[in-house]
Amino acid sequence: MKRNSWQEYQKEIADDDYYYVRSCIRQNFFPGSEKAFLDILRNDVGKNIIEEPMHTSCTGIGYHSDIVPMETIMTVVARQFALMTEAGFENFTSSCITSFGIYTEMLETWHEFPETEERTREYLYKATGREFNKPKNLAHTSDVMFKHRGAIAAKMKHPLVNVFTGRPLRVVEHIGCHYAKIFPKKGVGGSEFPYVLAGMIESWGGEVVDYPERRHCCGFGFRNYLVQANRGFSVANSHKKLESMKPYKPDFIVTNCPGCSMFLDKWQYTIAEMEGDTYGQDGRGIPVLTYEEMAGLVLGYDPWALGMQMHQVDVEPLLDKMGIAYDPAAKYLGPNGKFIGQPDPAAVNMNCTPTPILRTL
Amino acid sequence: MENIGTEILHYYDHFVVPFTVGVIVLFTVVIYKYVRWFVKLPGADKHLVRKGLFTRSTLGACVEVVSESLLHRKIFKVNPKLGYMHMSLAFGWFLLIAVGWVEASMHLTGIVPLHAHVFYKFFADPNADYGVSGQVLANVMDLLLLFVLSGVSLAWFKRMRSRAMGMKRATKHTAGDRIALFALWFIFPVRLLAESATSGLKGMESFLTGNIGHWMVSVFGVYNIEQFSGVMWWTYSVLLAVFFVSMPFSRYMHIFTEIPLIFLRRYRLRSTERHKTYDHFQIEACSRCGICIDPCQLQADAGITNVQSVYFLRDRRYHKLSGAVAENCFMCGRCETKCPVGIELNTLRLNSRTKMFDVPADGRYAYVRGMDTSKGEGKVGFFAGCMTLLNPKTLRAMEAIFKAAGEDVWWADKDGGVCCGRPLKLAGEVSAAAKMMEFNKSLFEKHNITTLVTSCPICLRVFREEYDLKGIEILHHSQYILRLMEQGRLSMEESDGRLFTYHDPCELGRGSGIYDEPRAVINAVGRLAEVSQNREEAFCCGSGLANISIDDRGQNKISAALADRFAETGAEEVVTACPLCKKAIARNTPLPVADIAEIVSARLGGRQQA
Amino acid sequence: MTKKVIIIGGGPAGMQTAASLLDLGIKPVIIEKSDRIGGKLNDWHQLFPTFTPAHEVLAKLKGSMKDARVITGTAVESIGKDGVSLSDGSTMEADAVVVASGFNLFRAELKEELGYTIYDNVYTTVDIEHMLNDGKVAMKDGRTPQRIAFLHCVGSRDEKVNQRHCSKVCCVTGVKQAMELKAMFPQSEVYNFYMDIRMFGPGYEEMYRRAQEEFNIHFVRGRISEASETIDRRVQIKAEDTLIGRPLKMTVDMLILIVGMTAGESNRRFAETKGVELQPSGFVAPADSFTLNTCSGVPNIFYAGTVTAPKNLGESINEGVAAAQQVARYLNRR
Amino acid sequence: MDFGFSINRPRAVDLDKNDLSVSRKALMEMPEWQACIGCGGCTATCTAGNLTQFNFRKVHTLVRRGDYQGAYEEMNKCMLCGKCRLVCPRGINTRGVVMMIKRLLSEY
Repeated sequence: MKRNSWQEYQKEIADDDYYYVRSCIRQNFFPGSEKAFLDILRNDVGKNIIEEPMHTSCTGIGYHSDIVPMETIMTVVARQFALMTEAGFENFTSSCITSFGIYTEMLETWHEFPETEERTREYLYKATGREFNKPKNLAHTSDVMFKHRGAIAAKMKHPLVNVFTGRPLRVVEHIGCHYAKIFPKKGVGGSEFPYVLAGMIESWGGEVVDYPERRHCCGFGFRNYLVQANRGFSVANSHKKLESMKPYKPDFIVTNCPGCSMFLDKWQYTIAEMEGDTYGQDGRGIPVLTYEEMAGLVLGYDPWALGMQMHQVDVEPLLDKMGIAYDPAAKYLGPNGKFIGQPDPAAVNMNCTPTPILRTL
Repeated sequence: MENIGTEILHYYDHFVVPFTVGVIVLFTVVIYKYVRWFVKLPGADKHLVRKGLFTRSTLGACVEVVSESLLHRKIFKVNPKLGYMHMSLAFGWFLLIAVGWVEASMHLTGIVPLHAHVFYKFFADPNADYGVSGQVLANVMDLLLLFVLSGVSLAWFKRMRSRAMGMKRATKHTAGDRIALFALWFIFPVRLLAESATSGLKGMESFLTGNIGHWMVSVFGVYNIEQFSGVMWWTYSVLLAVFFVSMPFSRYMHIFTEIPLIFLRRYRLRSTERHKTYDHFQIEACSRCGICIDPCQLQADAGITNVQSVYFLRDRRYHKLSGAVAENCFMCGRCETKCPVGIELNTLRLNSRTKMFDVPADGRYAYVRGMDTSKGEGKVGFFAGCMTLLNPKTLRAMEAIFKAAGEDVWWADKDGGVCCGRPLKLAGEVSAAAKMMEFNKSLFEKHNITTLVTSCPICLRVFREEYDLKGIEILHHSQYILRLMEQGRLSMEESDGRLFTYHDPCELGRGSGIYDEPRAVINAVGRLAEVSQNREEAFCCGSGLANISIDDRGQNKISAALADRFAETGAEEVVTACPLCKKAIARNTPLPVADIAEIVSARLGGRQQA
Repeated sequence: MTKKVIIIGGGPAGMQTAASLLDLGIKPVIIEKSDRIGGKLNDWHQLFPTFTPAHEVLAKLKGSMKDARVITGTAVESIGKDGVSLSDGSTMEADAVVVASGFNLFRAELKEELGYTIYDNVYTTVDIEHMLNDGKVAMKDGRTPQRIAFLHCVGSRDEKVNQRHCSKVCCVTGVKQAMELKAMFPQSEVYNFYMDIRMFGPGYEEMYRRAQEEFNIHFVRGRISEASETIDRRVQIKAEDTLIGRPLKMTVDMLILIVGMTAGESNRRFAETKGVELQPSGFVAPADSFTLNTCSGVPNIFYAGTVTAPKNLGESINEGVAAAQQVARYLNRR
Repeated sequence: MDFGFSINRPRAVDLDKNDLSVSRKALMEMPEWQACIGCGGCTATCTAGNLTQFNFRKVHTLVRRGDYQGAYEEMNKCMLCGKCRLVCPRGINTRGVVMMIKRLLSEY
C-alpha cells in the first residue's frame, strides 16, 4: 500500500484539555464506548477532559432530515461553544461524526458568511443570555485517539495480532462520511485515504485492508434509513461493502461513526435473514468495533465492560484470536450482576452457542 | 414369357445395366418428389389446377414447354450464345432420343427394350439393309449428335472463359453439380467414340460416326477397336447412369421440373409470403445458369458474391440457407426480370425471411391503438410515409400542388404516423407488419377517403397489394400529379426546356409497373434525357429497405456507381419519385436531385398559389 | 556583423527554430536544461495518426539543425532585454530570444482518487510510451492484461486541479495507444472513458473510427471518478455511462490515465520580464493569437511551440519555422 | 421474516458480472455498430420513438454493455421503417442492429 498521500492531509489536533460532547445515538448503541474514551484519555493517557452535563444534541440528525432549520442548529452549536467557553476550555472534541461535520460546517459557514455568525450570537444571547468563543481547536474524538495512539501503544497489552499465527490482524477501517467527505482538509488523510483509524491500527500492530469499496458509505444516510421504504437502499450499501471486503477475510471492522458501527453490524443480521448471505470466518459475521472498543481491548479492558455484548455479531472469535480472556457467563450480566436479556440465535451468529445457564434464567 | 425373355436378352449386354439402373433411380426420385409436392399443395392451389386443366392454359403451357424447355427462347433473348448452348443440349438431346426412338422402332425387331433404343448402334444388325430411310436416319442422327457436341464444346469453353460467352461471372457450383456436369461433358464425346467404333467394326455408313469409325479401324486395326468399343460403350452407359442418378439431386433437376412449373404457372399458381410446396417446383426449376448474377449490383458494385438468387435458391434447396444470405438482397427485381425460367425470386426470398424471422406479434405495437395524428377533412388522403418526412422539400411541394389544384386533403401522417408495414414485411416479420396494416387501414376507413396518394413507392406497393382498400383508389403522387395536369387543375408555367434525367425507383417501376406517368410529368415541365439502362432494366439506388444486412460502405458503392450514368445524359437535374432514392442519389451525384413533386411545384403558374 | 539568437529549449519547436534560422543564415544557440536535445519526443514511441516511429521524426529534426550550437544541462533562469541569465550563474547576451521551453506533463498523482502511484496497475500514457519503447507492456507483476481502461482528460478541463484548458492532443494519444495495445493483445478488451472525443487533426477522426470498427475498442462516455484496488491487484473503476444514464463499474487489469499538458514550470519565471504575459492557464500569451502567434510583447522575444498553448507535433514544428521568420525580420529591420 | 423492505439491486452496469458473450458475438458480426458516437439522431427521428418511450440509442448501448434485460421487448417496438439508418452520421446499419438484437436476445 503506497498510500503516502495521507501525509498531505494533516490537521492540527490539540494535545490536552478537551471539552467533550457526546453523541445522541451511540449511548444507546454502544454505551461502553464513550465511557471507555473518557477512561482511556484520563487514566491511560493522562489528559484533562471535561464532560459538561448541560450540553445537548447538536440536532444534526434533525438538520439532515430537513426538520431543523439552519438558524436553529447554528444557535444550538453556539450554545455548546458557550458552555465550552464558560468552562474555560478552548479545544472542542465531539464523539459523533455527524456532530463533527455539523460543527465544522457551522464554523466554515461563519467564516465564509460572517453575518450568519453575528446573527447567531444575537439569537443565542436573546435566548439564553450566553456568549461564546469559537473553539481554538476542533477535533473528532477519533482524531484525539489518533493523536495519542503512540501513548496507547506504549501501554499495549493485546496488540492487534493473531495469537495463533503471530500475524497482524486484518482490519477493515471505515470512516463516517461526514468526517472528511464534506471538508477533506479537516480529516487526517483527507477523504480518499483517511488515516485516522488506519494510523491507530498500524500503531497497534494490525494490518489495514484496502478493498475496492473502502470509501463507500455504509448506507445510513439519515432519510435512507429513517423512512422504512428507503431501507432497501440503505442495506444495499452495506451489502455492497461487505461483498467487496469479503475476499480479504478481515478479522474485524472498525469505524469512527455511530451510524456506521450500528449499520455495518446490524445489517449483517438483516442480510443473513433476507438472503442467507453471511460473512466472516465460518459465516459467523465480521465483528464491528468502535475505535474506543478497539483501544480498550488493546489496553486490556474487559470486553463486557466495554459493552461488546451489545453487538449483533458476536465478538468472541475475535477475542480468542487476540488472546483476550473473558467470562462467557458474564456476557449478558450488567455491572450490577443482573441479567440484561439475550438475543435469540440468528443466522448471522448461529454457530455461537448461547450459554446454557443463561438461557434458563 | 420365355419368348419375351429371350427377345429382351437378344438386345442385352452387361454394359446396359448401369444405364438401366440410372433410369430407374431417376424416374423414381423425380416422380416421388412431384407427387409429394403436388399432394401437399394447399387446397386453393389444387382447385386452380383443376379449374385450368381443360382450358387454353394447358395448350399454352405445351407451347411454352417447347419454346422454353427445349428451345430456350428467353435465354436466347438475353444472351444468344448461351441460348444456343442450352438449345443444342436440350433440344438436340431431345431430338436424339426422339429420332433414335424412331430409328430403333423401325429397324429393330421384336420387343425392343428401352436401352436398345439408346444404344441402337450397338444392337443394330450390320447385315440388314434399311434402305434410303435407314441412310437418312443414320445421317440425321449424326447431324443431331454434332449439334449436341457443338453445345458441349461451348459449355467447355464457357467454363474456361465465361466472359467470352457474354457473362461476366459464371455460377460457382456444388460437388453434386460438378459430378453431373462432368458426366454431361463426356456423355456425348464418348457416345461419338462408341458409335464410331461400332460403325467402323460393323461397316455402317454415315457421314460422322461412319467415317470416323472406318478411319479408326483402318488406323488402329480391328482388334484394338474391338477392345476400345467395349470400353466406350461401358463408359457411355456409366456416364449416363452417373448423370441420371445425380440429376434429381443436382441442378439438372431443372430439366424436368421446368415442365410441371410451366403448367402450374399457367394455372395461376403463385408463391406467397409464406412457404408452400409450390415453391419447390420453382426452386428446383432453377438451372443455376447464373444469368441472375450479372444484373446484381451487390455483385457488380459492392463485391458481395455469395447472395445472388442462384446461390440463394441453391442454399435454400439444400437447407443451408443462412440469415445473412436471405437478408442481403435489395429485392430490386433486376434478376427476376432476367430469369429465363421466370422464377419468383423476390417472393421466394421473402418467404424464406418469413420462415426465419416471423414470430407471433400478439401484443406488439399496442401503443398505436386508438392513435390518430391525422389532419384535415378531405376525401383525398395523403400518406407521406416515414421517409418522405425526412424530405421536407417533397412534402412542401405536395402541399403547394394540393393547394394549387384546390384539393381538400386529409393528411394521414404529417406529424409522424405509423409505418405502412412493408419494411417489417420485407424483413420477414409479416405478423408484425399485419399490425401496422390493420392500424393504417382502419385509419383510412375511419376518415372515409376515396383516394389515397402517397409519395413513397414502398408504401404504395403495400397499399396496393396487401391493404385491400375497397372503394379507395391508390395512387402514387406521380400518377396523381399527372392526373391533375391532364384535368387542367394545375396551371403551369411554360416548359422552360430544362433537361432532366429520371431514375426509376425499383418499387415504383419493376415493383408497381409505373414507368410512364413520371416521364409524362417530366416532359410536361421540361425535357427528359434517359439513362442508358432504364425502366425494367433500371438500377437500384442501393438504399432499398429490403436489404437488412448490407453495410453503409456497400450501399455507398452502389449509389456511387450510378453517378456517372446520370452525368452521361448531359442532364441538368436528376429527378426521381422515391424519398429513399432521392437521398441515395444525392449522396454521390453532383447534379441537383429532386423529387418529381418538387419540379412541378417549382413551375406552378401564378406563384401566388405556391 | 553576426547576430546572436538564443533558443530556450531543445525540443521539436526549438530544434525547428534552429534549423530555420540556419536556413536564413543565422547561427543560433540552443540552451537545453536536460542533458540531451529532442525534448519529450525522446520518450514517445509512435506518432498519431500515422504510427510513424518518433525516432524517425527526431532524426530528421536533428539532421536539419546539426550546425547549431547546443548547450545542454543548463537552464535559463530569466530573460532580460539583452540576453538571458543561466542556471550556472552566468549570463549570455543575445539580439533575440526564442522561448521554446515547451510544456509539462500533468502530474497524475494529483488526481488522487484515480490511484496513480498508489495502486500497482494504474499507469499514465507516458508510462505506456516508455513500455512500448522498451518493447514490453505488462501489468506490474508481468501478467498480460486482459482488460484495459483508458481515461481521457486527466489533468485537462478539470477545475479541481486548476486545469481549465483542453490539452488537445490527449484524445488522439489515448486512441492511438488503445489501438497499439489492442494490436499487441488481440484477446484483450479495451475501454476508453471520455467526456468528449476531440479529434481535431487531419486523419484523427478516421483513426478514431478505425479504433471503433476495426479494433473493437469500447468507448464509454463518462468520466471515471473513482478507482480502487482489488485483492488481486487489479483496478476497480466506477463511472457513469452517461449515454444510458446508469452507473457503470468494472475491474480492469490496467488503468491508463491519459495525462494532459500543463504550462511549463519556467513560464512563471519568464513572466517576470515585462512584456511576457501569462494566460490564466499558465501558458504564455502570444502578442495576438491570429497574426502574431510567435511574438511576445517584447520586440526581441519570440515564442515557438507549446510554451503558448497545447499543440500537436506538426503545429509546434511549424511554429519553429514561423518564429525563425519573425526573428529574421526583426534582426533585418534593426 | 418480513422486514417491510428488501435489498435494492445495484443500478450500476457491472461489466464484471454481465454476460458479455452475446454482445461480443454481435459486435463481431457487425463491427460498424461499435462506431456509434451516441449522437441520438436515430432516436430523434424514430417513428416508434415518436409514439412511445422507445429509445433505440439507449437500448443498443445497453446491449453493447451486456445489459440485455428487456432489450428484445424494446426492439419489438421498432417498426423497421429505416429512418434512423438514413440519418446515422456513422453509417450504421441500424435496422440490422435491431434485427440482430432480436435474433440474439429473444430469450432474455
